[in-house]
Amino acid sequence: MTPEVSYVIDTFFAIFSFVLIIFMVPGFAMLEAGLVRTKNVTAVLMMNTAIYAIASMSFLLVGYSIAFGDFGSDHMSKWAAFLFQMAFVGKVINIMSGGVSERARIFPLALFAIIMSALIYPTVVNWSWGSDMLKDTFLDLNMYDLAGSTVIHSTGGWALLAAILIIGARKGRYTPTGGIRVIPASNVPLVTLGAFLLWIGWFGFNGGSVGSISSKESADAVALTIMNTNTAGLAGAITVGIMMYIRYKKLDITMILNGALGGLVSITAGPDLYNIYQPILIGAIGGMLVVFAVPFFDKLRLDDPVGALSVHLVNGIWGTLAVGIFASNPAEGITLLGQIKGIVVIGVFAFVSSYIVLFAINKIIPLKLTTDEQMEGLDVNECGLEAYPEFKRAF
Amino acid sequence: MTPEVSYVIDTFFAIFSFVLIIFMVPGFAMLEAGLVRTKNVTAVLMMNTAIYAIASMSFLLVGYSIAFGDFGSDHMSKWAAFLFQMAFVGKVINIMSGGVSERARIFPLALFAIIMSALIYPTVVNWSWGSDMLKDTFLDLNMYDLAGSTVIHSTGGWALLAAILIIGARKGRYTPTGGIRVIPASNVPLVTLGAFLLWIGWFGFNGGSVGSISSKESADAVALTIMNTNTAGLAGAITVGIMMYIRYKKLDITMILNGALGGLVSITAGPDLYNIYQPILIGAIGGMLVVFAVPFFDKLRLDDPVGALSVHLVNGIWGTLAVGIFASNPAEGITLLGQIKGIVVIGVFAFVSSYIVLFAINKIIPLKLTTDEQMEGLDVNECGLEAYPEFKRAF
Amino acid sequence: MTPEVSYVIDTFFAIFSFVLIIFMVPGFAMLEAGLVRTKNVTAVLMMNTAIYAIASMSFLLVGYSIAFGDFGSDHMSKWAAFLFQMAFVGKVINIMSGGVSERARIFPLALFAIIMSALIYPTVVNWSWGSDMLKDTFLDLNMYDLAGSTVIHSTGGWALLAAILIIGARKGRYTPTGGIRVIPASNVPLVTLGAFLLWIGWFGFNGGSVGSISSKESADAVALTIMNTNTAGLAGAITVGIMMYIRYKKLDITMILNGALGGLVSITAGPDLYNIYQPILIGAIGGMLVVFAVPFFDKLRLDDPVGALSVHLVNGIWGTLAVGIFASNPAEGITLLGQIKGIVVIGVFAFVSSYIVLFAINKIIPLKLTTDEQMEGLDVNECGLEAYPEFKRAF
Amino acid sequence: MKKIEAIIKPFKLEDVKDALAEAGITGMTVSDVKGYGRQQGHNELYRGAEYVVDFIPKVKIELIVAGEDVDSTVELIVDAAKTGKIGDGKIFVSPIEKIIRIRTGESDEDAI
Amino acid sequence: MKKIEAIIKPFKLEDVKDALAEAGITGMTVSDVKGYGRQQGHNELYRGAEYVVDFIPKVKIELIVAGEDVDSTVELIVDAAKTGKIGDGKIFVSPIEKIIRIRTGESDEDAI
Amino acid sequence: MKKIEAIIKPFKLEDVKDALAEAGITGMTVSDVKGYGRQQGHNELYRGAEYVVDFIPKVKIELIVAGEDVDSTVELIVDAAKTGKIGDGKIFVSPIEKIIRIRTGESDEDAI
Ligand SMILES: Nc1ncnc2c1ncn2[C@@H]1O[C@H](COP(=O)(O)OP(=O)(O)O)[C@@H](O)[C@H]1O
Ligand SMILES: Nc1ncnc2c1ncn2[C@@H]1O[C@H](COP(=O)(O)OP(=O)(O)O)[C@@H](O)[C@H]1O
Ligand SMILES: Nc1ncnc2c1ncn2[C@@H]1O[C@H](COP(=O)(O)OP(=O)(O)O)[C@@H](O)[C@H]1O
Repeated sequence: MTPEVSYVIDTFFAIFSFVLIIFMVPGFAMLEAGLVRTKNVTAVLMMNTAIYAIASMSFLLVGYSIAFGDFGSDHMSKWAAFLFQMAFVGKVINIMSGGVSERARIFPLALFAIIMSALIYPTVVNWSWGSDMLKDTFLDLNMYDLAGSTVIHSTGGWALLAAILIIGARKGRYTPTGGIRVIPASNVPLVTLGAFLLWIGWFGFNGGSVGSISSKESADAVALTIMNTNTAGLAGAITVGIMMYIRYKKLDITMILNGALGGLVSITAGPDLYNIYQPILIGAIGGMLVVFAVPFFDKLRLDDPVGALSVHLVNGIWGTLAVGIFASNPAEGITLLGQIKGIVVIGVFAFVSSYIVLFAINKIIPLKLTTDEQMEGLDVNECGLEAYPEFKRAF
Repeated sequence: MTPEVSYVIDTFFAIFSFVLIIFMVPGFAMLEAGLVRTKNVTAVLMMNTAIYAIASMSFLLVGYSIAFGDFGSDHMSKWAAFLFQMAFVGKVINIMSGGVSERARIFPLALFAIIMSALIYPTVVNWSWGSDMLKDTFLDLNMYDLAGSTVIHSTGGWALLAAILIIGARKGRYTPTGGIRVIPASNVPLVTLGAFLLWIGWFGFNGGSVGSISSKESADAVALTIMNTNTAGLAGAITVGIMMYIRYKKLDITMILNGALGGLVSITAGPDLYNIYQPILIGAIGGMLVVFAVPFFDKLRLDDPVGALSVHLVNGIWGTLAVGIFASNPAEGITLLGQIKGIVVIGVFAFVSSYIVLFAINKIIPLKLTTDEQMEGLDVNECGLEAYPEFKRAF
Repeated sequence: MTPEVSYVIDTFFAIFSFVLIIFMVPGFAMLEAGLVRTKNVTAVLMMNTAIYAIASMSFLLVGYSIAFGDFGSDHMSKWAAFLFQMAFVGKVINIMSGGVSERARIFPLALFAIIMSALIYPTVVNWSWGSDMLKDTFLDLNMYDLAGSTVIHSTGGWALLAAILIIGARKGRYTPTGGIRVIPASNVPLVTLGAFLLWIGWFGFNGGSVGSISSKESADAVALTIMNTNTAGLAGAITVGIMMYIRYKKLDITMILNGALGGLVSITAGPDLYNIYQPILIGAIGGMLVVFAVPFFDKLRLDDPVGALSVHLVNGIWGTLAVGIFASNPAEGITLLGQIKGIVVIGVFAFVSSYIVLFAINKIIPLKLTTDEQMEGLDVNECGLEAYPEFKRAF
Repeated sequence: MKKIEAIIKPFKLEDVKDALAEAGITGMTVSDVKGYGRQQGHNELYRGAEYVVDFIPKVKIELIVAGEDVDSTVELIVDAAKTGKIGDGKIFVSPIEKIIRIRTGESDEDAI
Repeated sequence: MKKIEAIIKPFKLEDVKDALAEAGITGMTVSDVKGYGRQQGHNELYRGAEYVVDFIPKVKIELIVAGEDVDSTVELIVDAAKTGKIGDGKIFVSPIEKIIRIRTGESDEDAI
Repeated sequence: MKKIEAIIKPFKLEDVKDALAEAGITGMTVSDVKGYGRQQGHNELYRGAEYVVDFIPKVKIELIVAGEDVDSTVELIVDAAKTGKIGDGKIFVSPIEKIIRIRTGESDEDAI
C-alpha cells in the first residue's frame, strides 16, 4: 500500500471513529437525563452540553499540546489525529459530572471542566499515550491501556470520587435513621437510548484507538477490537440480567444497562490482546462488579445517581488488571505489575489533583445547591426552564 | 487495486455497515417503546436489550458456525465478516418480539431467542447465503435475496405468526361483541426516532450486503443499492400518506412510517438489481400492502401492536417476489419460480420450527401474562420499574 | 493512488457523509418536536417525515437534473454523488417548516416542498455549485460557499421569511396590548438530542462538501473542515452560555443550543479556508447574532417558534460574509464583493420565488389553521392522533 | 342538588360512563387521583433496592344530580364499578347549594 | 364560608385568574380534569381505525370565599370564562364548615 | 361525617401520610393541584424572555372521617404539614351526607 493510500484511509478511519465517539455526547446526555428526576433534567442536559463545549475548546487551546507536544502526525492528517483525541476529553468529565447530578451547581463544575481538560487529563495522557514526560524517572509507566480503562474511565472515576466526597449526597437520599431512599429513573426510554448510543460510540473509541486500519494486520486488529468490545458489553448485560432474575425474578433494565457499560469499560484496556472468548469472562466479571459495587457505594453513603463509580472507576481498574492477568506478555513489556503501577500512579494523581482543584473551587463558589434549591429542582434554579413543563408531574 | 488495499477497504466498509445496523438496536427499541402503552414501555425496552445481548452471544458461540462453517474470510478481516453477520441476528427476533408486545413474558421469549439465533436462523442462512447444506437435494434454493427480504424479514414474520397464534391477543384488544378497541401509541416522537434509526440502519444492512466496495463495479453496486433502498422507503411513505389523506384527510404518522418500513423491507431482496425508478413502484406497493394488511390481520384477530406482520412478513414475501418479477434473469439463475420456492421452503421451515419451539416453551413456562398482570402493566410485573414514574398518567 | 482506489474511497466517503447528513432528519424532527407544545408535536414530526419523503423524491425525479444536468460523476459513483446531493434538499425545507410550526397546515406546505425541491432550490444550486446557467451573464456568481451558508441556510431562511409574512403568528403569541407571550419548549431532552444529531450531521455536510478525500491534500482539507466546523459550534455555544450567565445567571439551554447551531451555520461557507483559530471568532459572532436576533424578530412580530430565522438566515448571511472577510483571496476569485453579490442575488431569488409560490398556494388552500384548530392543537386536526395521549397535560 | 363523588378503579371508568350515559346522565367531570387504603401498593425494584409504591392510581368521578336522583345514580355506579376485590373504592355524597351553567347563566336544576 | 368550584375551558384559566386577582381574590387551587357533557369529543385516527375521545380536557378552579362574596365571585367567573359556545362549563357552590391556614393555625374567615 | 381537604406542599405528603397512618387513618385520596396564593411563583427564562410561573404545585389530600375525628385529624395534618414558610396551604372541612363502599355496599360510618 502506498503511503498516500494509507494516509487517506487512516485519516478517513480516524474521522469515522471520531464521529462515533461524538455520538457519546448525546449518549451520555440521554442516559443521565433519563436517570435523574424530571426537575433536574434540563440541568443535566446543560451540564453535558457545557462539558462538550468547554472541554473540547480547552483541549484545542491548551490540552492537546500538553499531551502530545505539537499538532502533528505522519500517518494521517494531523487534524484527524486531533479530532480523535479531542473526542475523548469530554468523556472523562462526563463520568464525573454524571455522578454528582441533582445537587451540584453547573458553573463551578464548568470551571473544573476547564482545568481537567486543559491540565489534569492532558497530563495523564502525556504519561500514558503521549510525549511521556515521566520517561526515565522511576514513575515511568509502561501500562498497556489501549483505549483508556485507566486513562479515561478511572481518571474520570477518581475525579468523581473526589467530587462526591466534597459535595456530599443529594438532599433526602439518605435518611437520618440510616435508611436509603430510592430515587427512580424518570425516563427509561432515554436511559436505554443513551446506553446504546454509548455502546455504539465505544466501537469508535476502542476501534479507533488501534490507531491505523491501513494494513492487513491492523485491519484485523481493528475488527477484533470492535468484536471483543461488543462481546464484553454483551457479557456484562447478560450476567447482570441473570443475577437480577435469580435474585428478584425481575429484570431491572437500568442495572442491566449499567452492567453492559461495566463490561465495555472492563474490555477497554486491551480488546486487541484477547482471543474472542476471553472478553466473555472479562465482561461478565465487569457486570458482576457493578451489581456489587452499586449497593456498596450506597453503604458508604457515596451518592452516585447514575452508577458512574461502579461502571467507570471499579471497572476501569478491573479492566486494566485484566490485561495483566489475561494478556501478560513481558517480552512486549505487558506485566501485571506494570498494570498495577499504572493504576496506582494515575489514580493517585487523578484523585489528589481533582480533590485539590475541587476543594479550591468549592471555597470560592460552593459546588452544592441549598436544600431549597434541590427541592425546587436544579432546572428552575440553574437553567430557568423546566424539561417537561407541559407534563403533569405525579408528585 | 492490490489485495491488501482491497482487504483494508472492505474490512473498513464492513465495520461501517455493521455500525449502521447496530443503530437499529436503539431503532427498534425506540419504535416499539413509542408504540406500546406507558405501562409496558420498560418491558419492551428490556426485551430489546435482552435480544441484542442474547442473540449476538448465541450467534457467536454457536450460530455462526452453523451458518457459515468456520470463522474465515479471504477478502476482508474474518472478524469484520463476523460482526456484519452478527448484526443481522437480533433483527429476526426483534420482528417477532415486537409483535407480541404488551402480553408476553420476557423470560420464555428470551429462551426462544436463544434457539432462534443459535439454530433456526443459522439454518435458514446456511441454506440461503451460507455453506448450503441443501446443495444437491431437491430443496436446494437459488432464490436471490440480497439482504434478507425472506431470510430476515419473512423468517422473523413467520416466527411472529407462530407466536401470535400461541399467545393470543392482548387483554381487551378485541371486545366480546366483535369490536376492536384502539390502543394508541403512547409516545410518537420515540416512534419517529426509532423509524428513522431503522431507516438509517438499512443503508448498512443493504449496502453492506453487497459484500465488497473495493472495485469500481462494487462501489457502484453499493451506491445504487443504498439509493434504491432509500427510494423504496420514500415511495412507501408517500403512498401511505396519499392514501391516508384521500381517505381520512388526516395523516396518521404511525401508519406512514410503517409504510416507509414496508417499502424498505420490500426492496431488500434485490436493491442492486433494479434501475433507479423500479424501486418507486416496488416501495409504493409495499406501502399499500401495509395499509391493507393492518386491518386485515385485525379482522383475523391476530393482535400485532407494532404492525410487524404487515411490515415484515407481507413485505418480505412481496420483496422476494418482486425480484422474480422485475429482475428475472434466468442466465444468472434468478427466476420467479426460484423466488417462490425460496419463500415457501423457508416459510414452512421458519413457521413450523418456531411453532414447535414456542409451543414447547409455552408448556414449561407460560408465554402469556395473566389478565391482572396485563392490567397492571408488564413493567411493574416483569421489570419492577415503571418507564415514566414521575409523569402523571391520563387514565 | 490509482484512479480505481480513489474512485472507491471517494464513493465510500460520499456514502459515509450522506449517512451522517441523514441523521439530520431525526435531528430536525427531534429538535422541533421538543420545541413546540405537546399538542402540536405529531404534526411537526409528520411535517419532517413528509419533507424527507417528498423533497428527496422530487429531487430524484426532477431537481437533480435541473441542478447538475445529467446523473454522472467521474471520480466517484454517480449514485453516491446523487445521494450526497439529495441529502441536502430536505434541509432547506426543514428550515422553513420549522419556523412556521404550530399554525401551518401540512398539506399546502407539502405542496411548497415539491416546488422548492424540484425547482427553486435546484436553480440556486445550478447557479452556485452546478452547471451554472448564469455563466456569462452579469448575474454570474463566484461566491465561495463550500457547504451552503447561503445556498442551503439562507435560501431556507428566505423562504421562511416569506412564509411567516404570509402566514402570520401563532394565535396568542403576541397580545393585543403589544406583549409577547412566552411559549416554552415542551420536551428539552428531545431538543438536546436533536441539536446533537444535527451537529453530528454537520460533519458529513461540511466534510463531504470538500468532494474528495482521496489524496493527502484532500484528506487534510476534509479533516480541517470537520475540525473547524466543530470549533465554530463550540464557540457559538460557549459565547451564548457566557452571555446568558452574565445577563441572567441562568443557562437557557435552548438558546445555547441555538447558539451552537448558529456557529455551525456561520462556518459552513468556508470551513476549509480558515486556520484553526478563526472559527472561534466566526462561531462566537454567530452565537451572538442568535442572541440578538431572537428578540429582534419578536419585536418585528415575526413569530418563529424554533429560532430558524436567527440561526439559518442571519448566520447564513454572516457565514458567507465571513469568507470574504477572513479568507478573501482574489487570485482564486474569492472577494468580499463576490460574496455579497452571491448573498443578494440568491436572497432576492429565494425570497421572491418563495413568496410568489406560497402566496399562490395560500389562495388555493389556506396555509394557516383557524384559531379553534390552533387551540385544539394541530395533532388532532391534521394527523388525527396525539403525540403523548397517556401523559396528563399540565394545562 | 347533590354532588356524588366516586373513587373507582381506572379501568372501570369506561363501564361507569356507559352505565350513566345509558341512564340519561350526560354530564360528569373526571380526574385522576391516587388512593391510599387497604389495598396494598406494589413493590418496585431499582438498582438492587426494593421499595413500596403505596399510592394506587384511581379515578374520581364528580357528578352533580338533582336530589331525587341520588340513590338511583349511586346504585348505578356501584353496579358498574364493582369487581368485588379490595380497592374497588368509595362513593361520597355531599350537598350543593347552587349551580350555574356558564354558557347560558341558567342556574340550579336547569343547569345540571 | 362557601366553596366555589368552576369547571372551565383550559384556555380561559388565565382570564379567570386575572379577573379574580383584580377583584382582590388571591387564593385559589386549580386542577386539570376531564369533562363529559353535551360538548362532543373529537375523533382520532390510529392505524386506519377511527375512534372517539369522549373526555374533553377542562380545568377545575376551587375557591373558598366568605359567604357574602359568593355571588359577586360567581359573576366574575361567569363573565371571564364565557365564550358562548357549548362546553363552557359549570359552577357549583357548596358549604364549608371550617378553614385552617396550616402555616399560622388561623381559622375560618381569617384563613381564607 | 366530614370531608377534610388539605392543600399542602408536595414534599410534605410523605410526612402527612405517615402521621395519619400512625393515628390509624388508613384511607385517603390524593391528587396533584396547582395553587395560587400569597406565595410567589418563580421566574422562568426562555430564549431571552423572562416570565413568571404563578401556579405552584401543591398536593390535595381528601379524607372522609367520622364527625368526632375531625378536630384531631386536622391537628395531625397541621402538625405534619407545617414548615412555617409561606405557602404551607389550607385545610377545609365540609359536610358529607352519605358514604358507600363499592366493594361491599356498606354505607356511612361502616364505609369510611
Ligand atoms: N377515608 C377515606 N377518605 C377518602 N378516600 C378514601 C377513604 N378510604 C378509602 N378511600 C379511597 O378509596 C380507595 C379504596 O379504598 P380501599 O381501602 O383500598 O379498598 P375498599 O374500597 O375495597 O375498601 C382508596 O384507594 C382511596 O382512594
Ligand atoms: N352534572 C354534571 N356534574 C359534573 N360535571 C358536569 C355536569 N354536567 C357538566 N359537567 C361539566 O361541565 C362541562 C361542560 O358541560 P357541557 O354539557 O359539555 O357544556 P355546557 O357547559 O355548555 O352545558 C363538562 O365537560 C363537565 O366537565
Ligand atoms: N381562598 C382559597 N381557596 C382555595 N384555595 C386556596 C385559597 N387560598 C389559598 N389556597 C391554596 O392554599 C395554597 C397556599 O396559600 P398561600 O396564600 O400561598 O400561603 P399560606 O397558606 O401560607 O397562606 C395556595 O397555593 C392555594 O392552593
